[in-house]
This record gives sequence, C-alpha cells and structure tokens, in this order.
Amino acid sequence: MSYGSIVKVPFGPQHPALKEPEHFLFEIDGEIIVNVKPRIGYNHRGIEKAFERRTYIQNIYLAERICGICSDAHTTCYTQAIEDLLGLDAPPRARYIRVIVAELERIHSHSLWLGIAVHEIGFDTFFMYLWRDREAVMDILELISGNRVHYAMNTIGGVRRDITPEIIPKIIRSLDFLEKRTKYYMKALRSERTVLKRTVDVGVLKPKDAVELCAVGPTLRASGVKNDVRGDDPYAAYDEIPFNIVTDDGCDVFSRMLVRCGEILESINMIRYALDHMPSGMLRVRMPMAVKPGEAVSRVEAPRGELIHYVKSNGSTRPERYKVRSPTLANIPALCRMFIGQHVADIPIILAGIDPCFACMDRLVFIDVKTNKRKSLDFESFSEMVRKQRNFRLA
Amino acid sequence: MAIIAEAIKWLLKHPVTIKYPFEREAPPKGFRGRPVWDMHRCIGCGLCSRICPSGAIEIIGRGQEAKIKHYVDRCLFCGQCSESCPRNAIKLMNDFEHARYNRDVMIYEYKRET
Amino acid sequence: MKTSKDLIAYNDLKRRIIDPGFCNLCGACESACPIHALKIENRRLNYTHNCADFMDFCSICYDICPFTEALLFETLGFVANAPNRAEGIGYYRRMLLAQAVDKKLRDLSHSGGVVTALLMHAIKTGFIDSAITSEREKETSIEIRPLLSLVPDDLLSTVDYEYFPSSVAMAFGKAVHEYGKTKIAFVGTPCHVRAIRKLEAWEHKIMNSLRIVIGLTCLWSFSLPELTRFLKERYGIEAGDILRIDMDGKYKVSLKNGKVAAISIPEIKAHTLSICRMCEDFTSELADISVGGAHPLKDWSTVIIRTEIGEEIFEEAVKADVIRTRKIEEEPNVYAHFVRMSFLKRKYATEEVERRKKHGEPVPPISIRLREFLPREINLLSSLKAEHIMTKNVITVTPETTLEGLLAIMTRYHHTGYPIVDDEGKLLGIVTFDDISKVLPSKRGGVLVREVAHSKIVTAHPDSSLMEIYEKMIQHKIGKIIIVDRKDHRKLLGIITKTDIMHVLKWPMKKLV
Amino acid sequence: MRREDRIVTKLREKLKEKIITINVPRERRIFIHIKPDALRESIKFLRDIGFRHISTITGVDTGDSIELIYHLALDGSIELSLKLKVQKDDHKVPTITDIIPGVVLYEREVHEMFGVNFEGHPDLSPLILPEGWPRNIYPLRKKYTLEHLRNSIFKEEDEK
Repeated sequence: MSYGSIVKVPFGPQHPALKEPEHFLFEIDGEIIVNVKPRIGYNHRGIEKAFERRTYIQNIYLAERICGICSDAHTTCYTQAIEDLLGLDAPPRARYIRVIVAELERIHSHSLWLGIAVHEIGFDTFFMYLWRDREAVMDILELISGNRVHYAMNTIGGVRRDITPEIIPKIIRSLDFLEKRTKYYMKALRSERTVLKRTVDVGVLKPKDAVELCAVGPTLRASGVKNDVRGDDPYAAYDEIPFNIVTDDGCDVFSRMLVRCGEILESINMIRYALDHMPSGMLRVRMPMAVKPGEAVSRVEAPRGELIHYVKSNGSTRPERYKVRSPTLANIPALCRMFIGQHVADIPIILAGIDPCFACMDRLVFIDVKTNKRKSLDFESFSEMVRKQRNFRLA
Repeated sequence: MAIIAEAIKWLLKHPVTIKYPFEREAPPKGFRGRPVWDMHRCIGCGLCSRICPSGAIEIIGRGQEAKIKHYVDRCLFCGQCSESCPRNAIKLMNDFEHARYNRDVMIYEYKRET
Repeated sequence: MKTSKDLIAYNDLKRRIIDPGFCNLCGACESACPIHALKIENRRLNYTHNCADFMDFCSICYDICPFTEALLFETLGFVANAPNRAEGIGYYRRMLLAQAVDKKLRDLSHSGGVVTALLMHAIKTGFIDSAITSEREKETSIEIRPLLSLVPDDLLSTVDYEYFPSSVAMAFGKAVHEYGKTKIAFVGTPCHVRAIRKLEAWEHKIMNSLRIVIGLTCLWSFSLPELTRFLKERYGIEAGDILRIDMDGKYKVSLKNGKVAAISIPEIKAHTLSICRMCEDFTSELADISVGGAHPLKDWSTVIIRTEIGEEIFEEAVKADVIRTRKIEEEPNVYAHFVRMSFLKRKYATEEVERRKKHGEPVPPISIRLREFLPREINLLSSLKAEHIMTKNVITVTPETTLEGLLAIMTRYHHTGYPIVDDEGKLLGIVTFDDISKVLPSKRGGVLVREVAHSKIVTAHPDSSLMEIYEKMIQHKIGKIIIVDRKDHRKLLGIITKTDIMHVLKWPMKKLV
Repeated sequence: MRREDRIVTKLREKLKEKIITINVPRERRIFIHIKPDALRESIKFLRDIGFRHISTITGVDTGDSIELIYHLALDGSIELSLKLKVQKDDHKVPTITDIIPGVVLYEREVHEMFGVNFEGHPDLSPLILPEGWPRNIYPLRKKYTLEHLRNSIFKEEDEK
C-alpha cells in the first residue's frame, strides 16, 4: 500500500539502536522504507594517518584501539601483516594462543551482540541473562591477558603472555558453563514467541544480494553463503584446528542470531581442542624494529566478519601507509538493501542485525565546549590539543 | 510456566552483581594496572618514554638525574614500558581506580632520592 | 651540542670491538639490547636500525661486551666470597675430578660427561627448566650452534668442548624473550661466562631467569672459515669428514675414516680468533662451576666449584649417584697439565698484547684494563702495605723434597710457588710450577727441588706499598713476591700473589653503570 | 600447479601487455600491477573467473601519483590486489559500481580521502568527512600534514 508521498526521516546520529553515533536518512512511504542513505564518519579518528606517525611497536596498541570489542582481531591482523613483511612466522604455540584469545573474543562479542539484539526487541530479561554470562568470558580474558577489554596479547612475532597450566582448568570450567547456557539460549530463542515474531522474515538479505554487495561475516553466512576467512584463508593455527563453518538459510535477523549462537558453540569446541593440542615451545620471535620495504595484505575473521589490513613499508621504523577496512563498513551496503520494504519499527533490530561497530570505521568529531564550535579533529590533532594544554612533548 | 520456575530458581540465589565500592574483587594475577617506577633501578635511558604508544611518559633529564613524569590520564595500561625496560625498573601495580575530577592530580612524578 | 646519535654506546662498541675484529659473536649484546637493534646473522653482528630513534642514552651493549673494560671488577663479586684463591685457577671452593656414572654419557662427550650429567639431573629435579649449550651443526660437523634444551634427552647432542664461536649468550636472550623460560642453566666458554656475569652485574632483567653458570675451560676458539681453509690446503681435510677434534698438547683432528691428523699448537694458533690470543682466562674464573678435561685421564673431568649454588647442585648430583668423584690429589699429573695449560694461555696472551702494543695494533679494552689501574685504584694500592694482605702461614718446602713430592703438595694446596726453607728457617729460594714443568714427568721422582729452584728471588718488605710490589711483579714478570724482614733478608714473613692484589680491588658487587 | 599460478596464467593470457608486474609473494596472495586504462576490463574478467567479493580499495599517495589497490577475493580464499597508478593532476578513474555493486562505499571513501574522481559513480557526496570540510583538502595525501590540516581548517572556521 502506498500513501503516495515520501517522507524523509533522519535517524541518528544519536539513535535508539546503538550507543554509537551514526546517521541514516530514511525515505518512507507510510510505514514502509523505500530508500535509505547512510552517512557515516561521526566516529572517524584519522587512525590511518596516525599509523604513519608511530613506530611499529606503538602501532600494535593503536590497532588495538580501533575497536573496543574486536581488539584482538585488529592486533592479530596487524601483527600478521608485519610478520608477513618481515618474512617470519609466529611460533606454533603463539599461534594456538592467538586462536584461543580470538575465539574467546568471538564468544564475548557474539554474546554481547545477542544481548543487544534482544534488547532492541524489548526482551530485557534475556539481555540481562546474556550479559551476566558474558562476564565468565571477560573474566577468563582478564585472567589470561591482564585486561578485560584490551588484551594486548599479540606482539609482532608472537604473543606476549603464555597460557599457563594453572589457568587452563579455570578456562575449561567457564567453557562448560557457557556451553550449557548457550544451548539453553538457542532453545529459548527457537521457542520464544516474542523473538520469533520480531525477527523471522525481518531484514531479509537474499544470498545473491549478499554476494553482490560484498557482505561479510555472520551477515553473509546467515544468507546461506559458506564463507569464512578462518577456513578459506587460514591464519594463526586455524589450519590445524577442526571446526565447522556455521551457516543458516533463513536470510533474516533470526537466522543471524542462530548463526552467532552456533558460532559460540563452535568456538567453545575450538578452544577446548586448542587447549588440548597446544604445542610447547616458543612464545615469540624477537623482531627488528625496522621493517624492510614491501607491502602485505592480511586478513582475519573478526567476530563481525572479514577484516582486512594493508600495509606498505619503506624500510624505516614507521609504516608508509596503513589501511584498515573493518567488517561493518563492508556490511553497510547490504544493510541498506535489508531496510528496503521493511517497517519503520524494525529499523533498530535490522540495524543491530549486522552487529555494527561504528568506532571501527570512523573518526573523532569534537565540540569545543568553550566556544561552542564544532571542530573536526583526528587523533593527532586531538593529542596536539592536549599537548598544548599540557605543554609537553608527545614522542 | 517456564518463566515461573526460572524466577523461583534465581530468587534463591545470591545476586550476581557486587556492590562495588563496598565490596571489591581483587584483580587477577598478572593484571595490568598502573606502572610504577623504581628509580633506584632506572638508568634514565628514555626507552619507556619513546616506546609508549600514547605519550604518557615524559622523561626530564638524562641518566642518573632523570625524572619521570607519568600521566595516568593518557596511559593505556598496555604494559609495553614494563616489557621494554631492560632493568625491570617498571612494575605494574594492581590498582585500577584512577578517575579524578582534576587532571593535574593524575600526574605521578618519580625522582631518584639521593 | 652532541645529538643523541653520538651518545649511543654502539659507536664505541663498533670502534673498539667490532671494527678491530674482536667480536666473537657471543650475542650477549643481542640479548641485552632492549630494542633489538643488534642481530647476529650469517656469522656477523649486524646493526639493524638506528637505536637513537628509541633511546636518549643507553650503554648496555658496550657495558656487557665481554671484551670491554666496563663492569670487569664488579663481576668478580659473584665468586670473590669463595674461601680459596690461586693463581691460574681463580677463586674456588673445591677442585676435584669427576665423571658421569652413566657410561653412555662419557662415551658421547670428550671426557667425563660431567656437564651433561649435571644438567640432565638438574632438569629432572626441576632445579632448572632449560639449559643452554652448544651442539654440532649436522651438515658440517665441526661448526657448532647454540642449543636450548628443554628436556634432559636434548642434552645428549651437546658438545662439552667448544673450539668455535657459538652464540650461546644470544641463545640465553632467546630463552628468556622467546621461550619465556625462568630457570636457565648456562654453559659457555670463559668469554661467554664473562658476558653473562656482566649482564648480571648490570642487573639486566633477563638475568632474573639465570640459575647456574657452568664454565668450560677453553684455550682458544678458531675462526671457522680460516681453519677449514687451512685444514684443506695444508692437510687436505674436508670440513665434512671431521669426526671430532681433541686438544691435548697437540691439536688432533680425527677423521671419519679413522685417521688422525696431529697438528702442533703453534701452527694451529695462527687460525684462532684474534681476541682469543689475548684472552687470559683458561678456567672460566667467573662461573659457578668450571669443568675441564683431565688429560692424561681419558674419561674424567676436572671440576672447580666456585660458589655456593655450584656446590649445592654438584652435591645433589653426587648424592643422586649421577656423578662420581675422586680427589685431585690422587692424580698430580692431571693437575700439572691443567695448570700448565692455564699458564700457557696467560703467557701467550701477555706476549700478544705486548707485541700489539709495540706495533701500534689495536688491543681490546679489557686487556688494557687488566694492566692499567684507575687513579683511585692506584691511590688505594699505594695506601696499603704488604703486611696488611700478605699470607702469613706460608707453606714451605725443604731443599731435599723431590719434584714428585712438590707436585703432591701443589695438587693439595693449589698454590703454584713455594719458598724453599732449610731446617733453621732460612729462606733459600723459590720453586714454582714452571720449574717443575721443565722436567719430564717420568724423571720427576729423582730430581730434588734444590736442583731446579731459583736462588735469586724477588723480595719485598712488609712496609712496601702494594703499588710498589705490583710494579715489581710486572717488571720481573712474576706472579708472586716473597715478603722478608727488612733486617734479615733470609727471614720469611709472608707471600703476596697477583691474585691477592686483585682481590683488594674487589669492587662492590652490584654497582650501577 | 597451484591455484595462484593458474590464475596468474589466465590473467597473463587475457590482459597481456596491460600487465606491468605480477607476483605471488606467498600462498593465497597475488599482487598485480596494471595500466590504468585496463581497470574495467580486468575487473570484469576477474569477476567472471570468480573474484566476486571486493574487500576494499586502498589509496596510496606515492608522490606524483596516487596508487589505487583493489583487494579482491576469490571465494574468500585467494586475495588478489589489483594495483594501478592514477596521475594526481588528472585523477580520473572509471567506476566499477556497475560490475561489483558492493564497491560503492569504498569508492566514495577513496574519493574523499585522496580526491580521486570515479567517473560514473552514482553518488559522490561526503560520506566520512563532516559537512563544511573544505574542498580540495584530502587528508590522506602526504602533502596534508597535521599542521597543514589544522591551519587550513581552523583558519576558515575562525574567519567565520
């Protein structure tokens, strides 16, 4: 049914779906969305420019701060790119530890997303449950790395810390608990009417569109396309650890939920396998601080999908060019396609459906409170400002 | 019906949350907290200041006379300084409550006592 | 103003050690450098990037290089609390002969297999979690490379004796940085041991992981390319054919086809590393335990225990019946050979340093430092009198003692020179180790001390300053001076050795750079 | 014969003298440098042999020219980086949005950051940079250092 007149509804930058600023301009006909224009960049921090100013060691931590949730995926990708340039391989034990941390991160990210998704459809009990159980993963990660969010586990040439035999029983115990809970959640999701009504056949992305619009990660896999960097382009120890690529044919938000739940279970099994089969030996290879000229492309399956880093070095201690493409940006065209023909009320859950992380793709916008002027600053000029106030040198 | 059983089950259990300022959990072993300098071991090489990813460490002077300023508000708690220090002069402490109203009190200075 | 690039220690290291060719590729600088600017690749030390980008000021690589003067006396602090000291052996607690109980180990090694047995036992008991030794490269059997052993069986491939440079100190850094090991045993030649001790004196953080240092005796290391070329041109020996190399009076190259080529030491000496020709340390004087061969005994080793921790680990191994021991007194010939080699090395080194100085060739800073004192040390030595430090209870011999008897006394007390005193207590002369070694072992039973002793002796008085005595020693090229009464030149009061004077200079053990 | 080599052979047959260099640094990575006029042709060919997924477009400022790198993936496994150089003064490149629709945002991003004009792109309006960002300032070009950016942007704002 058409009302004949098209109304433009701005959605964001501050919007109910997520705690991150992003702007979408919806053109709606009655209750039906007919067109959508994304406008990203509210979180743009000029990180790619900042990469060129820092040494390779400092950039590990900068890469980690591209995103708060998939911090490990970004550092893995970064360190792999540099290792590729240096022509060295991380030792086997380090690669297993990378897998363990990456999969723990995936569990934590997916359960965080599931919580948000059910929160968007107003099912807050489920949200509380999920986030309570997510604490178990966070605690393991803190135990392994010393921090809940920014693990700083990876370094160029390996990992910084070992997973000692004392903490392995604790990890196994938490994994058992998580497995039990996740199975319960899958059962609950399938049987809960509230969830089914709000998510089945909502935000449909057909397999053909998904491939054409270059969607990645669980969004793509929920459209029935079997595509996973871990399996297709194995890095770390993924070529030695058996796992299934979880897909679903529903093409809607519900199947995206199921795919992520399935991936949590798959991750739990992978961590168990990795802990059992972890080889002994070196943790890291010491690397020179200067990198010889060259270029490398590194890919990692972040919790949200394919993450790609490109690095070009010029022989000095700082990279010449660093490019980051986070999975959320790749999913935006697909997201826009999903909106077409949907109801306005479903916008939050569809938007949340791709598990967007806008911090990953953007830049910092600053409002100077004193003059009330809006200023766009990248990270460097931000630090320059702080420096001016403080009058001290930033190395 | 299931929800009632579930609700009763959880009513009998302790709350999951901790009443934070009154109850505290100790951070696990190996926690990356605030770095602290042992100036008796520091040789003033300046590596921590140069390698810090966020520029939170400032070194004034060289060698034995060096003074370290650590800006906690800029610190990432990555532990790279402690890892790079050749003489183990930097240790990561367990404290994590660094929030203050004023930035000026978030600067820690370390000087060698003579 | 000097920029930070001029201040980095690498410039000095390059000028004084690397450029004159003194680097023996131990790799201590690679393990120590906090930013990994130095790297050993293809038997060369490479400077990979400008370290001034990262540091304002840093002196690690120069300080811990075993051939620089820095921290040299501080390192003595690790062994200086041992009860005994002797010329040519250094500070020690006990000296004995030992062998591994397991015959397999003895056969694998050149001699007693003590190091291997000791380390295997230590790993089994959990005292250490890894050991750094050297093993032969598979393809060219004489080239050796560092080996990090994590399980006892790995140690079976190690070689007890090293005649070629092996980057074991680099392997130590690897063990800490890359393997994350915390209880490491280190086995190396005197220069490696010195590098490790310097790192420890510097308080480098990787040294928190060090448990025990085992030193090997070492005459010289050979420059591998030069030696292989020499063997090929002169004797037609291919590097791949060599089965093993022994050194006992002659340099014996055993080939795979059963032949043995014996090459005289002066001939082979030309192909050693130039730094080794100026090295004065034969017994790894800074190690916790020193282990060396026991020529002419085939499957025993000479062991010198210097520190408490060395004593502890050795005793444990003896108790567990991994190692059996013998007293060194039973084998005077072993002792004589051992000390002779030590003196030989020192003699060659002194000659080489003097020759180089005369020709204006570069000399490593360590050799200069061992001969020249700092002003404050001179002050200290000038203010002390001989009576303050001299040994008063001197062990003396009578003129009628046979050389065999003298050797037995030497083996027991480990001193190398004894005043000769007649029945009335009159000083007649001095007999030293050199005098004995001039006589063939078979004839020693029939020769009396008075036939070989010097009657002309260098003496000093109790009130002479140490500096004076030291200068006298240098002048006469001797290691010990007898202190006699000012009035009665035949009345023996005490004895002072060069080691005693060095002991006075013992610096506080942990001193900052 | 490895899959990478087969693809390289196919590309050589198809594009011939349009290829400047081509190399396979390691498993599942191909770097190919082509002449600028062969872009559409090669993308079409690559899509037809299976490179349907485009990961991103990277721009690199190399001084006098801008290097565009199209990262394409074959069934997720082989990552092919197609490189071409665009002159800075005449920075025109044909769009490939009609061949691979998923590239639409990446082209806009490169347009904003490097000032490369994609001819035929449906919508090149600002995507990342804020409204009121001065024209002709492309932050990722090497010329625009922080000082330069700060001066040119804030001066304008201060004048207002």
